[in-house]
Amino acid sequence: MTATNTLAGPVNPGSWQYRQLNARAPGLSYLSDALSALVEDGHPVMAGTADLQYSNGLARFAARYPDRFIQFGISEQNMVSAAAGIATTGVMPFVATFASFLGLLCCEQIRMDVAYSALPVRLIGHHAGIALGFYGTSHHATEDLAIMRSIAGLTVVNPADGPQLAAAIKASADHPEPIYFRIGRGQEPNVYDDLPDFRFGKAIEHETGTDLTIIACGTMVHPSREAVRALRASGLSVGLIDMHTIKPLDRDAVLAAAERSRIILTVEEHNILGGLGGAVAEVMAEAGTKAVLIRHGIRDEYSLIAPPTHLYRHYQLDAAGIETVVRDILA
Amino acid sequence: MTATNTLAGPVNPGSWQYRQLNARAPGLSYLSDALSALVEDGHPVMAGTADLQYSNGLARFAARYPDRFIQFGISEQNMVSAAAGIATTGVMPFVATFASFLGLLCCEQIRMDVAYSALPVRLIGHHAGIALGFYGTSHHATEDLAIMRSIAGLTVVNPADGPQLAAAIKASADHPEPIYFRIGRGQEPNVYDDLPDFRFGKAIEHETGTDLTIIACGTMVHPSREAVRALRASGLSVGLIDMHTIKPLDRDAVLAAAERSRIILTVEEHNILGGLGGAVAEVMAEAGTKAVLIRHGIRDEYSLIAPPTHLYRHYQLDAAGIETVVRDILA
Amino acid sequence: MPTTAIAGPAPDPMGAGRTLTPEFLAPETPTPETIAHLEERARHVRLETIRLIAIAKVGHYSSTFSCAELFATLYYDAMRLRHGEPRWPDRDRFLMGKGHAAVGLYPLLADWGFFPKELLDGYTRLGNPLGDHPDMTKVPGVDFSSGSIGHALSAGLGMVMGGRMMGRRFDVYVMLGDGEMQEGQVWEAAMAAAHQKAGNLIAIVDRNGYQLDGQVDEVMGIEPLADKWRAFGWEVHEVDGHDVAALATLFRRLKQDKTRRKPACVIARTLKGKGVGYMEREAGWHLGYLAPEDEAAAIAEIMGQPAGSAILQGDAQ
Amino acid sequence: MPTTAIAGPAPDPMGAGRTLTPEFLAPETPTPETIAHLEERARHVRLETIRLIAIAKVGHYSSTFSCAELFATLYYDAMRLRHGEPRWPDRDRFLMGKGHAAVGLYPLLADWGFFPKELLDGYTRLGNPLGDHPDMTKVPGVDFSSGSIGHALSAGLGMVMGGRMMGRRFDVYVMLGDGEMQEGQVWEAAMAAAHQKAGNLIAIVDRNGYQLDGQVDEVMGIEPLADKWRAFGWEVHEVDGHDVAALATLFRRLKQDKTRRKPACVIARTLKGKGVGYMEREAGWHLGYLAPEDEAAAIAEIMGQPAGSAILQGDAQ
Ligand SMILES: Cc1ncc(C[n+]2csc(CCOP(=O)(O)OP(=O)(O)O)c2C)c(N)n1
Ligand SMILES: Cc1ncc(C[n+]2csc(CCOP(=O)(O)OP(=O)(O)O)c2C)c(N)n1
Ligand SMILES: [Mg+2]
Ligand SMILES: [Mg+2]
Repeated sequence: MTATNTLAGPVNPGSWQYRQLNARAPGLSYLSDALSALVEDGHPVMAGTADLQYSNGLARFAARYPDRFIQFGISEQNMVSAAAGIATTGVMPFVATFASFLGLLCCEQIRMDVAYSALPVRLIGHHAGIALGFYGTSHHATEDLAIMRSIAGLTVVNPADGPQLAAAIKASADHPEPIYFRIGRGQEPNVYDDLPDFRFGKAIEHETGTDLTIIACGTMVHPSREAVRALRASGLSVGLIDMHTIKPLDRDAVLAAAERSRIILTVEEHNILGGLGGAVAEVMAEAGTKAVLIRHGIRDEYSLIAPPTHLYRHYQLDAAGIETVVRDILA
Repeated sequence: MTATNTLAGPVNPGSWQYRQLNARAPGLSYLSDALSALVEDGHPVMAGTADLQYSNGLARFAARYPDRFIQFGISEQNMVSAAAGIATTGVMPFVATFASFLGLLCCEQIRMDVAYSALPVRLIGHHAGIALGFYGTSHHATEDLAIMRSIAGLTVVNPADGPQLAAAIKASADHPEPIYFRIGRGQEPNVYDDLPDFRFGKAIEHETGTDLTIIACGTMVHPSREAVRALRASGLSVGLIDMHTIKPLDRDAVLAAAERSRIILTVEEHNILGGLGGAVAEVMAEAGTKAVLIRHGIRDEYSLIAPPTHLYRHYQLDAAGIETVVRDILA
Repeated sequence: MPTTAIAGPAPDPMGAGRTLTPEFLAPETPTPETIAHLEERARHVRLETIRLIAIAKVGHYSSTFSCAELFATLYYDAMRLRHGEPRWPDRDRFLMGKGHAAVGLYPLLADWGFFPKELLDGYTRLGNPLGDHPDMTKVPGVDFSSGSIGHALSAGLGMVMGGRMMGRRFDVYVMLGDGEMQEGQVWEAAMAAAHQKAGNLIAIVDRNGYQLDGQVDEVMGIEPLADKWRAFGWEVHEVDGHDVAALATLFRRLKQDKTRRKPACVIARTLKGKGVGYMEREAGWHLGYLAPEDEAAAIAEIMGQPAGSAILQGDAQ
Repeated sequence: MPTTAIAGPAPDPMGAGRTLTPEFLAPETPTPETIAHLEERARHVRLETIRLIAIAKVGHYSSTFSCAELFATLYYDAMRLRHGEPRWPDRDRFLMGKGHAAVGLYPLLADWGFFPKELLDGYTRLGNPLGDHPDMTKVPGVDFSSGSIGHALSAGLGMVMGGRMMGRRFDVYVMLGDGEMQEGQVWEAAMAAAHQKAGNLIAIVDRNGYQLDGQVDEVMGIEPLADKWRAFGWEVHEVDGHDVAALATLFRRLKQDKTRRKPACVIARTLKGKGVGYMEREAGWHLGYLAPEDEAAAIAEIMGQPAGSAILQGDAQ
């Protein structure tokens, strides 16, 4: 192709624009591919987004199944209520937008039209936590777990990676309740291989330990696993649980860990109030466990802005940070 | 006045209509009167509501200070964001609507425009909990404490009655943070006399006990007090704390109670997940208290419909119900 | 269905100088028998509303009275329904943005055999499914739950989209309050419905002029309302919302027009409290309670009798 | 301020056959010097945008380019501001619904002495106050925080209401994206502003035709946009958003008209990506990153030079 002056675009491999996001965030493919697999299995799936099809990778699904894709434009609340209406007709709608807008802006629509109405809508809140770095607080979601957890009749899932998201989506075909999926930005390293075992409400124990057990969810499972490896290598008895389902919480897993370990450390990309830490606290306080709880995450503040990896380092939410937090606790 | 046929209205004293609500819910006067007192003290107060001036009694304030009142119509989100804009000009805005719409529908506007923007907006969520009885779930708010508590930089207050609300509003004049006030329907019996002592974040201890301490908030303080009286009269050592400020939570009060009592029972007109019970659980689990926690409230479900008093009875959220809950625990 | 032509413009009972457009005088007009039946059903809505609110001891009288003819025309003329089959997949759907008028809908759903009529007698009592706002998980025949004003048009649009994907053709009627026009989500849904060419979506605005705190124009003006809907890509029809003949004619035409690619908005001019004189004149009756004697007078007025002496005992409030 | 009459309709650089209405040719037109200055400032916005995004390694090029002339005209001609006094109570306010274009605003705020220019060099770095979206608690001169599309018009209306109560008269300018028109809260605020007769509220729609996922008309059509605003009670002006003379004239007239009781909406026809050819033609540049060589070519094009050879090295994407 001969490039003319006005039509020419950038040519350097380092340059990129929005529609090329998928190439830069390979984790974005899991959502579309998992939905496509449901379609292939004969499920009446429909997907929708609110002007973010490249951010969440649904463009890939839309290209494949244009008749099963609805573009809602920048009207998230309309999208959620419409998804509920769609669900009344026997269709299984999946709607996705940034977790800040889904989990906060649409909170009342989720309660009224989805959860209270008991309709099997699947909500995908992506770029949760502080994954949007210097986009700032409007695009951060460090409250969504607390909010979604307070809504009766809603399953709340925070997969650790793309393969687990895919497994959860597959499992959702038989799940009667509406579901809030909280996911990252598609650039997280994988914890699991393709389509790992997944059961709603059944935590995954990676390691057991007597000194301390980390209970982590979502994007924090991978760095926690790295940290646990290093800690164990240096002789500390540290366990790790992937608490992918925040609600219903796997009480037994929490109590078993609290029986075994002196300390439970929750690690979440979320406010330490009301989210995973809050859910675990409720179980522990009611059971009167001997173990004490320490909550690690965003300490009830608005995150600074910076590129995501800088923020993870700053808030000790990367492997090194989590390792330091544990060492300081056990020191 | 001679009544003609077409102009005549009902004449029987039992008949009433919406504009006469204030007469039926005398507690509705506290809000308007407290705001009027602030105006008289020279504070640049402005009040607004979203088509509910008779439900929250602000009609009374509006009649007195029409230039300080804004009617937003049925657009709660616009109201909250506009209140934030108003606050940037040095005015102290109070905006009120049903807690279900304020705490849920406006949750993202509260985070973005009020809390993150650190503007001294005062939000009044009234008819919280299940106070709207057979209006049903759309008008119930059993999630708002959990939601508001997850938002950084927001003070969350749940006064026990009108006098305490008035005291909190008075105290708010010097409070730098935005505040979410969660109140009832104006028909609750008073716990306190006029303008009781009030300090944000400082719980009020009514009774101390070794068997069990009730930590209650909002509308649950009154029936809890009745229950505690009956329980103490029958020889049980039961304490009572009015935890009017849900955030920042009075940790010291929780820990002192947990030191003293075997059991802490939280009582709230709210989901037992994430609200007062959740906040107390976080403190107890992290401190590793010997006391165990039991949470009483709405058990993560959508309330039945019925007149409010019937619901309070059904969910054991009246004095008799709370007393039974405690007796069952201590049996 | 046999049709009868109406001779000329129907008189406007609201006396506001409006006349019905020719659209409402088209061939597909209802018979006098149908008209009488619909009027009787509207009266039934009002009477049942009074009866049920007496059980609850508080309720939305005037909001329900303003849409009684709309309920009657939709449920006994316009909508495709099957007796006793509330979940028939091809049924027309009905959603209420103004869910607080559900008390007037329940009797019709019972009439359609969607649930036993006896349930009505326990309206709002503990354990009964019938509340002030409709709950689709509890009440057969309620197509969508509501109570939070502003969601219904979105949900209705969703039904259109879902039906489209499932290859079903049904019409979706969404009744909205005029105060509801102030909720932004309504306009999100309106824009999206036009964009999606949801020709089988019909919004009905109960333009009764009042909301909770008073006159809509004073609380938060919404005019020019027809221009708003048109600018959002809708076909707009204005009609006298208490004239069952005009309503039936309009809804029949809308149903027959299968070529319409725009969603249709029906602005129904109504009186809030229609049928009980003092309610038509006092905004407060949005919510309230009538003691038995006042109730009797209201019933008498609705039954077409001059209002009784009870009303004349004392001063008007 | 000296005025110069423009001889005839300014040519429409967008070539869409639009001509400026007589309003824009009124006496209060800017001098050629002013025009040149504003154009230079718009170029400055574009160049700084490129420089700052290079620090962040990702950013909103084309969203900022479409409103560069709007930024320049507002901050160097229309708005009443005081150098070094970001919190002057009588200043005009500026809010961004499209907060993602803040990268183009920061250089102007620095220029006004609201914060040290050096802060720009740390754009988006840990500890720096300047992020992709503006934060009023961190950045002096930012009148309101944003990032969640749809809130700004409400907040701007609040400022009008607060100013009214405090007895201050200032104008409030709110810049909105055209995709933003899809957010319902915008229409809540629009309705309320007309109801409140907020004559000193000016909404500016950057009608660049694109949003994140593509063309606005395809994603979720918003036309007829002027009709929408008019039906919501606003005075509407349409203008070429890259013609600083037209913009300055319009904003001057709006400021001088103290009798206006309606809020005013300026629909600014713009090109998304204006100034860099391929960005004007490829929606993807809403968000992206230019490697240094491509950056150099873009800068050259903005500076008025024909795009350099770097662009011709390979195939267009
Ligand atoms: C989101 C929301 N805000 C407030 C209310 C409280 N509310 C119930 S009815 C009503 C007024 C409705 O007026 P309109 O839409 O005109 O309905 P009408 O009863 O006049 O038909 C309000 C504000 C509500 N139900 N939902
Ligand atoms: C409430 C909300 N939803 C989604 C987004 C993500 N988002 C950022 S920019 C954008 C597109 C904006 O398009 P437009 O309003 O036309 O602005 P432009 O950049 O074209 O000027 C979207 C959807 C957001 N910031 N806020
Ligand atoms: Mg009305
Ligand atoms: Mg745009």
